[in-house]
Amino acid sequence: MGTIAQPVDGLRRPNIASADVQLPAVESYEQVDREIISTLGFTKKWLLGLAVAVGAMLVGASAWIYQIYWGLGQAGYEPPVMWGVYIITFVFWVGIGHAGTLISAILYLFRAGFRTSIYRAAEAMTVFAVMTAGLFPIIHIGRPWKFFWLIPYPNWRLLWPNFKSPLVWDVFAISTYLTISVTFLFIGLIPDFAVLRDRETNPVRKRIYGILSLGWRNSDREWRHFAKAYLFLAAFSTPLVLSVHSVVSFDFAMSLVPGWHASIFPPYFVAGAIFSGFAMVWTIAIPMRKWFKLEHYITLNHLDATAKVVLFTSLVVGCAYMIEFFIAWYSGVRPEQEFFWNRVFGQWWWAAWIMLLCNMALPMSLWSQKLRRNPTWLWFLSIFINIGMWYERFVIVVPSLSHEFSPWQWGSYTPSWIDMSFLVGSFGWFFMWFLLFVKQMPVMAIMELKEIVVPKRKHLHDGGHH
Amino acid sequence: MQGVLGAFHELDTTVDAIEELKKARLGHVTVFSPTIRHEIDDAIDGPNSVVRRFTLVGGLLGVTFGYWISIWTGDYWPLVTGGKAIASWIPYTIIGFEVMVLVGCLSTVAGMFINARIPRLTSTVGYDPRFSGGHFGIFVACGADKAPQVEALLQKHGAEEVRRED
Amino acid sequence: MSTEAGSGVKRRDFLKILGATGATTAVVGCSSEKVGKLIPYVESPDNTVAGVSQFYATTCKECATGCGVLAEVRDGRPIKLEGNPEHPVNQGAICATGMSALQGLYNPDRYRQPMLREGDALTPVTWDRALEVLGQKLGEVKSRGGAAGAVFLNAHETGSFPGFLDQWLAANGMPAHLSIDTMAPSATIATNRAAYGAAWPAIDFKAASLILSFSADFLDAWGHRVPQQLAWADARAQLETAPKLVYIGARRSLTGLNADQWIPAKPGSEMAICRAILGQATAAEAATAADVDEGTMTALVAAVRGAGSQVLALCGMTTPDAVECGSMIADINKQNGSVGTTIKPAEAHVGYEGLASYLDLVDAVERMNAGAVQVAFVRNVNPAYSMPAGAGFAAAFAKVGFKVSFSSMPDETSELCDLVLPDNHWLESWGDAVASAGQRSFQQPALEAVFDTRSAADVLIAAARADGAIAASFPQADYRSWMIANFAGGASGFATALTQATVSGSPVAQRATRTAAASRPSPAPALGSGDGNMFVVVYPSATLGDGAGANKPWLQELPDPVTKIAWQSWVEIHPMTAKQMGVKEGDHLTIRTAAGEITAPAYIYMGVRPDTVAVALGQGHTAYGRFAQNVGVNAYALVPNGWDSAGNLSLVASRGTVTRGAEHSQMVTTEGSARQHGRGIAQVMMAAAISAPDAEEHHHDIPGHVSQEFLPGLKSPVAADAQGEFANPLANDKGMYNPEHPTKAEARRWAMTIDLARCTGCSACVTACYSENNIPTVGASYQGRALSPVTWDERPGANIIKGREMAWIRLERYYEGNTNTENEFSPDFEARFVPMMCQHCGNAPCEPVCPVYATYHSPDGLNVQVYNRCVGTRYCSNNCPYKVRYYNWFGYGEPERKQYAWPEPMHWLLNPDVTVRGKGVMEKCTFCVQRIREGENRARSEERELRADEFTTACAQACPSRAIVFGDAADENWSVAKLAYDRRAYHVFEELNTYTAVVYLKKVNHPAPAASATA
Amino acid sequence: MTTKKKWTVIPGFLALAAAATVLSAYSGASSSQGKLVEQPIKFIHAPHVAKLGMNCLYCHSQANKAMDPGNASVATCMGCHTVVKANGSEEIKKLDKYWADKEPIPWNRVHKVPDYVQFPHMRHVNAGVTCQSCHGEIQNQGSNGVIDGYKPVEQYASLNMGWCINCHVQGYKPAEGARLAGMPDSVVKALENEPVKKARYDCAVCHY
Repeated sequence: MGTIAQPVDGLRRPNIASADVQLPAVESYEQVDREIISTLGFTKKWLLGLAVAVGAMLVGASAWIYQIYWGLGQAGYEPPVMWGVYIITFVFWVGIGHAGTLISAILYLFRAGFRTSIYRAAEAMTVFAVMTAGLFPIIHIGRPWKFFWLIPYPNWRLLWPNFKSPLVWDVFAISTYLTISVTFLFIGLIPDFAVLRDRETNPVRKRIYGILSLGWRNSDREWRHFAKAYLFLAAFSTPLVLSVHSVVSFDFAMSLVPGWHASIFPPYFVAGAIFSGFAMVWTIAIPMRKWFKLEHYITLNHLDATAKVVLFTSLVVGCAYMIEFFIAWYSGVRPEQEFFWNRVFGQWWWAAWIMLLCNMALPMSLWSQKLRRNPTWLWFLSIFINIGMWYERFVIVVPSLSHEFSPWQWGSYTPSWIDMSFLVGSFGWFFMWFLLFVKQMPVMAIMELKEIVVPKRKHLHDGGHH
Repeated sequence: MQGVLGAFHELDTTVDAIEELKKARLGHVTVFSPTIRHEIDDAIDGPNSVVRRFTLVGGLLGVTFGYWISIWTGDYWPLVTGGKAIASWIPYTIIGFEVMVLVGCLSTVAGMFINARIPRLTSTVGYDPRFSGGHFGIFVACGADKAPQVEALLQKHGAEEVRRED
Repeated sequence: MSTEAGSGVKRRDFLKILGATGATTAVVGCSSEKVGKLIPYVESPDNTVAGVSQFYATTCKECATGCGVLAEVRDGRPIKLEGNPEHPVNQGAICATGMSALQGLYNPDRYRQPMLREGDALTPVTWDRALEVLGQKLGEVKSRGGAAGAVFLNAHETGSFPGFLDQWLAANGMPAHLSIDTMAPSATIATNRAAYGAAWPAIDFKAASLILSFSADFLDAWGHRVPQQLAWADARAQLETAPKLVYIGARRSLTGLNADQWIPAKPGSEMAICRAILGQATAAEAATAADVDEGTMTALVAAVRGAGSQVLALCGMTTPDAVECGSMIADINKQNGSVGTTIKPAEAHVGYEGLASYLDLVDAVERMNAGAVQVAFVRNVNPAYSMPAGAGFAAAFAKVGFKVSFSSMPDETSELCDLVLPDNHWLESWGDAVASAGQRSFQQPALEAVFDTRSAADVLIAAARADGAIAASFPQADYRSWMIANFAGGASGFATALTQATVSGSPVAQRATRTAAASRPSPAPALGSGDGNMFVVVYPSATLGDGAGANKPWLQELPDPVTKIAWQSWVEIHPMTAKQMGVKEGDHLTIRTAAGEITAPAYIYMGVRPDTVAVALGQGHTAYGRFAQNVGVNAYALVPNGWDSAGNLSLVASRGTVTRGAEHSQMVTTEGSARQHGRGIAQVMMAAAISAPDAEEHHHDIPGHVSQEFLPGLKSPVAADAQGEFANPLANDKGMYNPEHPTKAEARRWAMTIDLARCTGCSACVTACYSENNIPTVGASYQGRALSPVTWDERPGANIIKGREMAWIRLERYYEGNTNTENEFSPDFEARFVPMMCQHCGNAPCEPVCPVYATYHSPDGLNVQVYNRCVGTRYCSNNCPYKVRYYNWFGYGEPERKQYAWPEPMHWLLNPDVTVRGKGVMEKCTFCVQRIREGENRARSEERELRADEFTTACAQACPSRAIVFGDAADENWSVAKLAYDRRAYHVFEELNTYTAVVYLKKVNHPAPAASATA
Repeated sequence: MTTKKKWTVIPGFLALAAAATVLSAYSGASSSQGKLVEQPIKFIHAPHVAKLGMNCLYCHSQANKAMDPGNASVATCMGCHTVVKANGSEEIKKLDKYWADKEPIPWNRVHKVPDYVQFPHMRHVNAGVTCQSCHGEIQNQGSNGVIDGYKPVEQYASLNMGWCINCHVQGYKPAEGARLAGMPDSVVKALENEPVKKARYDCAVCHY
């Protein structure tokens, strides 16, 4: 490795294996330091973006205060649709939160070269997405001030949560996932904090980076344990990523609601999560590589490789949709059949077709290498996929509940302005954290970039043996 | 800690210096590098990390705790829900798994911290900010008696700078 | 008296909540750390145990039936009304209207003190001042010689008060009062008098084999609902030998939906049908006149002839020819020889004796209009609302010199009065009632007056005693003393009589004989004439009556048994007609008749003729308190000022034009899909199959594994199974789930059976549940949600539009048959009613999904909901196949919230034994666990085991069909234990393996009695 | 070396945080156990119960037949205090005044369970649970008189759910109850072999 020098740009190229994606335009360790550190530092545009994000977040925050005062009736719930936008948005953000750890852990284990440039941003995205998602179960419950009852802790009531409930599994899965994602992100950041500490001139910032770097000094001993710990974290995170969205899918699959009660849900949800997570990575990374002038770090080869993942997961998700329909027909269970008919051709056809279009049809464009290497198209596609995946959760949650066993209780659902405030607020909250992140911490793993940059050698012929 | 520090800019010269220093047995060698390089690992040929044991113990503790807390609390105040068993081990596997991952990961991190001796709160001896940038460093812990020998060796291999630390 | 204890509680309230408990009905989640007060009595009243209910026997005055009720009184205030099981009329049953009387009692909009008109407004005055004004004005009237022209409109009632009132009026030189009951089926009464010699002969459904109902809605609002329903249900429970019902009318009412056959005769064509049955015309002529199938008509004639003396023909029409038609219907009974068999004039109900006719009222209005009336009194009658506009009541009333109202609610009529002397509610008053001759039941106050009101009788006595000229005629100080003085047994006998449901005797004062208004032709055009292409059927609502119920949120919230609409007016229109007009459900329709017009949203109903629209009375109040005002439209506007030959108002009297308006309203309905989609929720079997045991094997057509075994279903759910296979092997101690546990809870399995052959869909159980379990009503206009940061949804029923009704038990009404209603009119469809509440599943899907054990299975078989543990994830509701869990979207139970359901003093009816739920928690049917605990506590205190059928749930207790039976299915001594194994028994969604504790008994269907041979 | 020692602080912090959580969770922070409530009349139980031997049910007459124990009406007090004036005690004069005014005495509540808890006194009393098991040695309350060292009725138990449940699950020990009630040692001894009385710990026994 290290000798494959692919040109940086150009539209039509021979297909590059994902593992071989390289950074030919990055030549020295110093260049990495310089270029990544130069992305830090405030700009007016950034401040403006932050202000918009904080504003949106405040919309959500005030909606929450309002809702807590009046009760959940202010949201659009319409029994029997007892779960609505909050759960949809929860699953949406948890899904987004899957790309980061997938990239940093699973692709690490698979030695996928294209991961290096994007994994830090994706990991941060994961943390913030899970932080966003984690709010929604609390927002969604009727008495949010009693949320801690779901956590097992010794108490004077002698009461414990019900470990048979998928919601308690959720608590465990989401809190574990958040903890591990934060840990993973932080561990990866330690050597980079050391870099920042050593390059920083402002004494206050230097001090802060110093504390954050935990006294890291790049010694061989540190690297040895670091590498091992990182490997095991990756090894643990791999099943964790798969389990988290499986557990989220259990919220649905464990119930007997037609449209929810399906054994395909765990793989279906995991694939959907990766699909939506990669889309969100595009949404973030494509503008970022442009604005931060990092096109030679996130090359078209990188985008091409991620597009292949998106294409694959889109096929998985599409296959899952088809299997759901097939099983409903094949099962011969009338409530199931009537429900799926209603979902696709009845009351909810518009939502179902938005989902099918965005998640199944549009990503098929990625069979074309031209489009895979077109950042503009990928960015627009990512928006469609985000919308499509939100609607996928809508289609799972709402139509199923509205058309259950008891025909007398069939209903409908329209979100209210409060629901929408929370949706807006969630994006505000997410981007607020992300924007704060990109200006304080390196958006790419400096230390890992250096791993693929060819180091300086005195005797050039001597390189590349390992 | 006394010793001699050498800063290198090239990987191959660093590796050569490490290999020779190890042979010379002039004192404990600490290598600083901006990133993980297998060449350096091979040259140092250090012991395998014990972090894996932390991981194993943490994971086992976690899975045990996960099963235990769910079974014990169910049994402590048995309330039947949905006609299901009080100790339903199948769903409790999820709890067991999640807690295994949680405790396993955290103990892995703890293992890394303990073994890598971080966090360090005091300033470091024998470290130079360049080592997080583009330079490799070699610090040899040795008394003043051996220092000139080390300095010579480092300079021979093309160190950009060699200095003594007290 | 404490200085702080008040916190806004007035002294009057304060005294009522004496006793040591304090108010025990605060809200979940508000654990008050404040120091509360603990206030004992100054002197303990006899027999009162604080926190324990006492039951006072009294008599319901909500309608003329005179059911005996027990007022459950806790710490001085009634909290529930129950039927008196010992009363011969209702035998413990009670209807929704009766139970809702409490909301009339505690209505926040009642007059709180006397009011006197000053300028345009009524202003509060003291009783002294009010009586002074009354005395002065009466003196003036009498001195001017106006007494003879006085008009007193009193709500119709039985018992002694009407006679007492006439005595008072006579003493003042005034004519006898007019006894008004706008809900009484006056035409029927008139024909009954003429044909049988009694206003309301007893109806024996059991003796009948074929019932013909000519719009006689004996299960809705026609006649004496509760005793009729009891008798009907008992008759139908005979299954194979049950009477078959043929309903003849343009609109299929609740009674019609309970019929075995509907013959949708054109309004006004009933006489033609009667003629055919009586042999005066051919079936073909009748079929043409009525616009029905000839074969059906032929079969009907044959069926009636074949049934002989077991025919029961009932007339309930309100058409202009109702009296003539009624007499022909009576002729059917006579010709068949069924008088004395199915119609028993000898056992007449006397509730309708003494009624004034509509024409009497019209005469009074005309006299007012002519300026001949110097003083008028109204008491609980509301002609300003409940008379057709053509009668011109309001304008005429304005010409009366001095108008006095004794009404307790600020209704449309009392708002026009000069002096309001608010009467006590009947629960605050002394009185009596006579349902059948010789049986007198007493009415006694169950609490001190809530507000500063006085019993009208007491006020009349006080007014008389203040007038020197007549004081001597009223030696007693108040009405109670007057009653005792006139009671044969004296004071001690009276005290004993109060504890009994009925005593033999008759009213102590008789009505004065009054000359009825002279018969004269009706000014209204004949039915079927006039322009307009549609018949307009106006009918009294089964829940709100003709408007008197509209101020009670329980009745407003109770979905109409047929249309399932609440808090709204609607126009019933046939799907075919709707399709032709391009009308969708909720589109506004304007109905215009010669009398006036209304606009209301369309409800598409296959139970009306395509040439007919139907509108219910009851809504459209412009006064009458916050719950009644601005809800719907008043259908009296469509009714012409016309009468039949006996002088009774004809509600079904006009044709009209129906046009589609531009607007659209969402229907306030609790109905999702009216079709079962083959899911076996409401199951039936044919009557013939009952005695042919093998015929009905394929009772399920639902896919999936079906178990017919009830035994495991009822007995398995908890300990043994749950602790079995995967249980912790070390857990030998199953705790309270162990049958050996000292509490023996595991030995019980609370269960319920619901006999669909008995259930008529009347919905009394729903209101009983609201009353017993502190269920909030959510449909009032102030209870909506915010549509934006500044605007609120103020439509009545806005929450119900959002599906947020809270009824723990609901009546699902499914239709069978007739799927092509948009393109053809067929009367052959069936309605099935299913009361649906928490099924208390043994393997409840709701339980394992709750993260905090807020719902779980108790050892005695209850699916428990613990409100104070609930965090409100609503997962349980998602996972409930029956959808019987209800969520507190707002703080309906929190007094400081806008959406509070019990504005002061309505909160006095809260049951202290049941926690009021705060916002954000789930709630559902508990099988009245508070009654179970109360029974257990009582048994324990008396050191005995529970006796079989010792207590029951509120729904079962109220049910006038006796369809619901509750008890311990694990103990064979309880009735439910036998019924659960009836061969008609089934579980809803059995294929989901939920092992429900509610067992339904299949409805029994009969072939159409007059099935067309050609069909 | 200082470097090494300093980072040992972190596990210490973690341990402290954990301990604080556990302690606060168990402390019953929301309980008002030990609360002393002043009353409009400084009523003292000791002379009535410990000295005169009046039965609790004399005043709390419903305790064995209703959910609510009841409290003496003013008339009940006056049954004795028309005669018993205790040297013109100020407190009895207050009582006289209430009686003369026909006003109830607005006692301040000491023991209160939340409104969503249904607590049937009679079940407990009839099962033989002594009053003192929950109310402490109420018979000796105010044994120091009303002037110096007056102690009003105290909330004896935490009334936390765990406190209730402990007895329902582990069972009520008759000997322990008798000891608290101040019964003679012989009685307590005799009860020691009695089996504990367990009750249901089904949520719906108290919460509905």
